[in-house]
Amino acid sequence: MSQPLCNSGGRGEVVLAARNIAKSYGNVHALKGVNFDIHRGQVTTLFGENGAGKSTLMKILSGVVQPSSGEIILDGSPISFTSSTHARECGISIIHQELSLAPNLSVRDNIFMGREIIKGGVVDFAEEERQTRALMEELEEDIDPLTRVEDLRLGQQQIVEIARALSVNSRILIMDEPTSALSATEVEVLFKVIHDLTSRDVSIVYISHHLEEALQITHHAVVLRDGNMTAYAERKDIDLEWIVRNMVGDNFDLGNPPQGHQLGAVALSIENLSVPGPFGAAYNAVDRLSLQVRTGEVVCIYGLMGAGRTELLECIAGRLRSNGGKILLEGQDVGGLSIAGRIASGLVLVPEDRQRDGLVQTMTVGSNLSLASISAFTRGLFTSSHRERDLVNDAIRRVHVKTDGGAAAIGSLSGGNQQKVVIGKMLVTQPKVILLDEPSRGIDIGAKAEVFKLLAERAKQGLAVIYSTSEVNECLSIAHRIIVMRRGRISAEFGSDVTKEKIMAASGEAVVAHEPGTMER
Amino acid sequence: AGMMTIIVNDPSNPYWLTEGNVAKAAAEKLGYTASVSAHKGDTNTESNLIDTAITNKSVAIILDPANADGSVGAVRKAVAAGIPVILVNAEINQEGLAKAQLVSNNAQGAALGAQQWVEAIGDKGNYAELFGAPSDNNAATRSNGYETVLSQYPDLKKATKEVANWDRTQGHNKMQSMLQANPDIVGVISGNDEMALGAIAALKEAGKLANIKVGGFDGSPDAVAAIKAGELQYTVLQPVAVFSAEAVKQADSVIKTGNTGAKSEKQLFDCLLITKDNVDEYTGPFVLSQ
Amino acid sequence: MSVTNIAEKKSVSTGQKRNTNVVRLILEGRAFFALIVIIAVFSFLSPYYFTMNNFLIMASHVAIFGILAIGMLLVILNGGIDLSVGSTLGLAGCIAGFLMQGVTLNYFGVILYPPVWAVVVITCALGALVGAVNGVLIAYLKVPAFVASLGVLYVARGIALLMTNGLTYNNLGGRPELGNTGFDWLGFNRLGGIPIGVIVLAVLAIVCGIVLSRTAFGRWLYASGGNERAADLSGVPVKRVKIVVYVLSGVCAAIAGLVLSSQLTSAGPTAGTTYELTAIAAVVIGGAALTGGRGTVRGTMLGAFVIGFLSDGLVIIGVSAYWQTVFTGAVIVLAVLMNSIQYGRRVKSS
Amino acid sequence: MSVTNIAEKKSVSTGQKRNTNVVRLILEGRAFFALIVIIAVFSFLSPYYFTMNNFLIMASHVAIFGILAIGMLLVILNGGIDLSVGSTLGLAGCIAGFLMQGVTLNYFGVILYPPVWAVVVITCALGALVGAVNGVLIAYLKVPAFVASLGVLYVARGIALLMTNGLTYNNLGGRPELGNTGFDWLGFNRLGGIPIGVIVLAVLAIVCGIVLSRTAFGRWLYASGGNERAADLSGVPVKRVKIVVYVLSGVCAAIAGLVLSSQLTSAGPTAGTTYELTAIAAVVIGGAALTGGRGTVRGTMLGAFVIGFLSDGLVIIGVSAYWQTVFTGAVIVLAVLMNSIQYGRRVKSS
Ligand SMILES: Nc1ncnc2c1ncn2[C@@H]1O[C@H](COP(=O)(O)OP(=O)(O)OP(=O)(O)O)[C@@H](O)[C@H]1O
Ligand SMILES: Nc1ncnc2c1ncn2[C@@H]1O[C@H](COP(=O)(O)OP(=O)(O)OP(=O)(O)O)[C@@H](O)[C@H]1O
Ligand SMILES: O[C@@H]1[C@H](O)[C@H](O)CO[C@H]1O
Ligand SMILES: [Mg+2]
Ligand SMILES: [Mg+2]
Repeated sequence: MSQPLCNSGGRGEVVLAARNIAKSYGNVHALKGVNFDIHRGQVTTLFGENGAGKSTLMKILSGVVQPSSGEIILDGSPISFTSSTHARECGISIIHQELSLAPNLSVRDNIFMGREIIKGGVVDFAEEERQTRALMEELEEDIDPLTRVEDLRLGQQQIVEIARALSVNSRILIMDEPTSALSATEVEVLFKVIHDLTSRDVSIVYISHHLEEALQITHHAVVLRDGNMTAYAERKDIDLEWIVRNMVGDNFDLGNPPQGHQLGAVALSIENLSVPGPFGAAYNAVDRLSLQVRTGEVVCIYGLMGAGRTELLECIAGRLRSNGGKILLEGQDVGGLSIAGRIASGLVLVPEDRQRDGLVQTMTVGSNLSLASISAFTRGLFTSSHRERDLVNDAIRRVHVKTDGGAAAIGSLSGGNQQKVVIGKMLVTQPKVILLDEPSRGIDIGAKAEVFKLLAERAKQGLAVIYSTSEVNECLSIAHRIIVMRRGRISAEFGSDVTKEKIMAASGEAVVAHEPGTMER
Repeated sequence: AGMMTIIVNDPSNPYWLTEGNVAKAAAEKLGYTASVSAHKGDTNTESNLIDTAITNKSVAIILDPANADGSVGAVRKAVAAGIPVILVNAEINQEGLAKAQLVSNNAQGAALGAQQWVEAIGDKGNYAELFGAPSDNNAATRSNGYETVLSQYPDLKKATKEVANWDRTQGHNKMQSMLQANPDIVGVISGNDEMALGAIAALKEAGKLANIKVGGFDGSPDAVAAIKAGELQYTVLQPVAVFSAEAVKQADSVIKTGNTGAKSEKQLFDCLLITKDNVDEYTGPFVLSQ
Repeated sequence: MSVTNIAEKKSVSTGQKRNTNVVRLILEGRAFFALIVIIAVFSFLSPYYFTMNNFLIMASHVAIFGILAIGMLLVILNGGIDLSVGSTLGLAGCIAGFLMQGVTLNYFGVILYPPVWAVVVITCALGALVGAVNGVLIAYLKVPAFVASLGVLYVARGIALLMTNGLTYNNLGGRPELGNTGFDWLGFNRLGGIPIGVIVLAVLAIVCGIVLSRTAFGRWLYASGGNERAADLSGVPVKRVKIVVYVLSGVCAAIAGLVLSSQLTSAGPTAGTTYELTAIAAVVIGGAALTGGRGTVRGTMLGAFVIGFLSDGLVIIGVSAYWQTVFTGAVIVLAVLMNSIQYGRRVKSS
Repeated sequence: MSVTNIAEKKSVSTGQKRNTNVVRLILEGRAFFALIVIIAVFSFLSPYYFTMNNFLIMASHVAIFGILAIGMLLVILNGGIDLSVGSTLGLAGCIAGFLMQGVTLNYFGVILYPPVWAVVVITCALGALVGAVNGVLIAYLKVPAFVASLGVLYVARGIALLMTNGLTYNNLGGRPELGNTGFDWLGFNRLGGIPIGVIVLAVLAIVCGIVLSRTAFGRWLYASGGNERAADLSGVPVKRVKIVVYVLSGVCAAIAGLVLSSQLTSAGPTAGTTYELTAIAAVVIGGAALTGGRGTVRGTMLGAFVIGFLSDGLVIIGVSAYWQTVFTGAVIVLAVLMNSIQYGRRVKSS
């Protein structure tokens, strides 16, 4: 079935067309008759809010999900994919939004899983390893092919996912938010690879909530909204404003640091905090770090992958143990408290990995939202379902979760909406200090703005907010103060009037960008 | 004439299978319908089965009790519901509840077996014993019976004793291990045939069956075949076929006349010895025609 | 953990698992349907089956498994498994028997006859202790639940055998002159015509149902069974929940042991052998997922009744023991199969 | 170098996953350590323990569980469980016994005595069939593995009882004049001094080890056990893998049944009762995770030897039956506990 890469026609010609694709899940209409073209050797980017139907459309084009109606036309003739393997045989492969790797297997095994290279009846591991190494070189990533995937950090896992799709040599490559966990350096490398691919006539479909980033590489822009295609244009006709306008209707930005309120007393004070590195490691992941945040203040922590932001935040929240230093909440030492104790005293964390640490998949949207504030709707021994309902409905409204209601299964939400649930869960506990580890990962620009607006509002009411990000733009939104972390320490601290360049320089980004491997210490 | 409920231990052992089959045949011959069920040694299941017999309005219950102490409650329940209970094969530690308790004379049988065993082995040397399930009184009764006889021979020494729960596989494995620690034994005396047959397989494998003699208990068809093959010295036949049929007869008598017709509640049925001399008189499962 | 979650998430998003209330109702409806079929078939085959008295008797048989199954449900909701319940039942019965027969204190030269309520309390405490051993092994020492409870299965059984020397305690009726009567009341008597065992089951089921649906603990349990890491980060005391769950399972086993030994007025060390499998089967037939986080008391009770009503029915209509084994297996699979078929159809239609 | 660091760092930070090769080695080392301790203690307590012959005998006892455990390992790697192996073992033994005693074809008026190789093949085919039933129920009809195999446990046992009518097939030696000798050769004879059962175990272990580590099937198995959906999306035939896994488990059970009945030169319908628990315990002691995707043949073999060498050792030093039960439980927990403690310490010290 597999086709030669270049059979007929020229660059830009439509190789795959989706006509009137509709898809319903029960009474959720994820897609309502979408037309979509993929052009040879070019990048088509799909923009849209969380839940607009982007992933659903891509799953249909890659055979993972069958459409309720509509037609797919490949090279001019209609085709219906029976499975992802079938689509792969037709030259279409996909990088899934949510990682689909077997964590117990090595990088090599994941890349060749289901497509083993067989020699003499057994798997030719040496050859697979060689090819894996080559792929990693192409992606400029220093990952040993024999490392287990679960031992990689999220960004590296995403690289593996990308490498697997690349290894197929397909002529249409769908990338559903491939960069959500990647560093700026890694994104640059990926873009180089994409250029390479397009020059070899491979067609790319690209989805990202990093709009500027996507604008760098795309040839065509398609905007989805509520399961409909609302706009299409070529690169030359569009700019950021066009995308945002078509995506959410209004024009807006990520906001400004909240003004007009007095920063209060110190809410959270970190003194000389250290968090140990991995077992046997000679360094500390967080190294004698001190930081003070006042009520009503918003602090952003910027850093590259591996700067130790996650360790810092998880240690403050009580998940990791420190090996030195103090954590004071409103002057009280909370270092001895459990996670629950810290939540009760007003210190909460929105974790980085929502699938693994944020959501309980077996429970409803409502139960997830109310999980951290059960005592708020408990009277005596028993929970009160109407109080819970009020709390849940309020949270859904306040964080703008797109859902049928509190009783919906959490898995029926789009990725971004799931992220909002995780944030909402912590906001309804009425915290004094909220820590958010990469809160914008995977959420659309509208949602991002909403989240930041929400945080800014809460800050005005006296909440102390600390969030980490890997996107410089997000530093320059609502934060009063920007902390740059590097190797477990604060390498710089800026006010809100700083420039992108200064922040990046302080993080060591410029150096890393030209020398992958500087992370070796 | 109504339903007789027959409750045996576990029909996957030929001994209890025969017990159930014989009783059923006898009941049907007398015009009753009969249902055979099994408690597999679990007193709770046994109690449930008694409940069911009450529900089914049985006219009599023939029961092989699961446990000498543990089955008392179940029997009491049946009696309270006005159903006569006749116990077979094993006793309960309370008299005056069941109409009759028909069991083989385990002490007599054990003595019979032990004497034959000494005859086969001689009166000196180390030996091993395989012991049945400790929850079954018969295991201790037989072991004590062996002890009574064998302790009269000062040169016979019990080198080791293992619980093998009446089971052939366990008998095999335990025998193999016992052989490791006691390579010098001259004989094995077993609480039942299944364990003895397991021991024989182990001895055969070790090439020691010629030197180490095995004795069994029950008179099961497999054991009889082993005697014919010269692998087993003897087995003590429990007259299960006899007392099962007799139990049904007495139940019938209770139903019709109000008493069993026997002199006492506890009735012991003497065991018989099967050796290669009389093995040909074995005419059916657990039946020795004399 | 993360693995399972990712996997589960994926399946959710592709429409594999969608436990909306509707689906759950239908699922339970199916177990309910199986129960109805069983009752109908046996009522047709035997005139004695469909009588009030028989239902009460059968219910009192179900009680033993049902009580175990409630404890097991809690453990399974938490994502664990407790293989030791059968042994704990046996051990609890022996302890109760031991106490009812009077405790000789040599040092003081007296024999103590604890009153029945004290026997009940001490026995439940013992069950809790066994459960706590499981819980500590699993929650703090990180031994997989299957192995920890398998080990405890053997140890508890061994202790019961050692303490009784393989023998059975008899005559647990107590003696009026000693003031410890009333034990067999638990097993023999009826309240308003209903056997005490059934009432105990009903009370436990209702309490457990309320705890699961209306208390913080219930929510914690479902959450930590669904995603332990997420629950932990949301302030759920996951370790404590885990320990409590095994303790409760141990207590349920002890209660089952008390009910059983009072029904039998005797207590033997081998009581309850392999009951853990029946309890697990009841929970799973009732729609709970062995991966944790999904399941209800209602479903579990249906599961227990399906198994109990089936096996008693087979005896009542006089099916041979061998065929009973075959039927039991077939019905267990069929009852769950009906769920899956229904389940599968929905997925396709969606 | 940096890669490894990053890897270790991250995994510790989440405190959950740390399966580097080193850790895996230590884990297995621990089971190995448990085995060494067992051998040392018993050798000290009994002069008969540490002898070649005793090791061979013990190994031939281990063979039965070990063969079952290999099949179980495959199932567990796939994220499933197979409770039916003990029953399948019993049923396979009965089929073999039935065939060895000669099949009477009434229609033709002849009695067929199939040669031993045919008996072996037919019996294995039967095991495969039982496994296939499990597989279809689990992979296609979506019945949870625990329930499906529990149902098959009962059904297979029932069929064995029905076909033998509770009796045991005896004298499986075959008859020279009929050309079907050689069955007890399997159980009795030795090749180069090593019991055939042990050789069968070794061969199966080696073959299985190669399949797991060198073939595409092995990778599919680990992949679908680790993340079924990811495997499916990558083109791994997950359903087929699942069925094959249960078929292989059935075949292993049949082989164990053949070895056992040839050791005993008889085959009874209740052989193998509760062996499934022992097999699972061996797999888990050997370091496999019940959630799937993790485990090795080497570990499983160590687990089987730990259990077997312990229980035989207790018999050899003459510990009472009740204490044997207690010790078995304690050692199962301890063997796994040692893993966890090592595991836990790493986390804490970090
Ligand atoms: N398996 C499912 N069952 C029910 N509803 C679903 C399912 N999968 C997706 N949906 C719904 O379909 C809609 C589109 O979801 P989709 O994942 O395609 O959004 P998306 O555009 O990729 O969003 P994001 O940017 O957050 O990834 C959402 O409303 C979602 O809730
Ligand atoms: N001193 C050091 N030497 C070597 N590696 C280090 C050092 N400090 C941290 N690392 C590595 O950096 C990583 C820290 O990851 P962590 O998740 O804490 O960073 P982060 O800033 O939160 O980045 P991310 O965006 O990935 O969450 C680990 O993988 C660790 O191995
Ligand atoms: O008397 C019987 C037989 O010996 C049987 O073999 C085992 O159980 C005993 O009670
Ligand atoms: Mg998406
Ligand atoms: Mg981070």
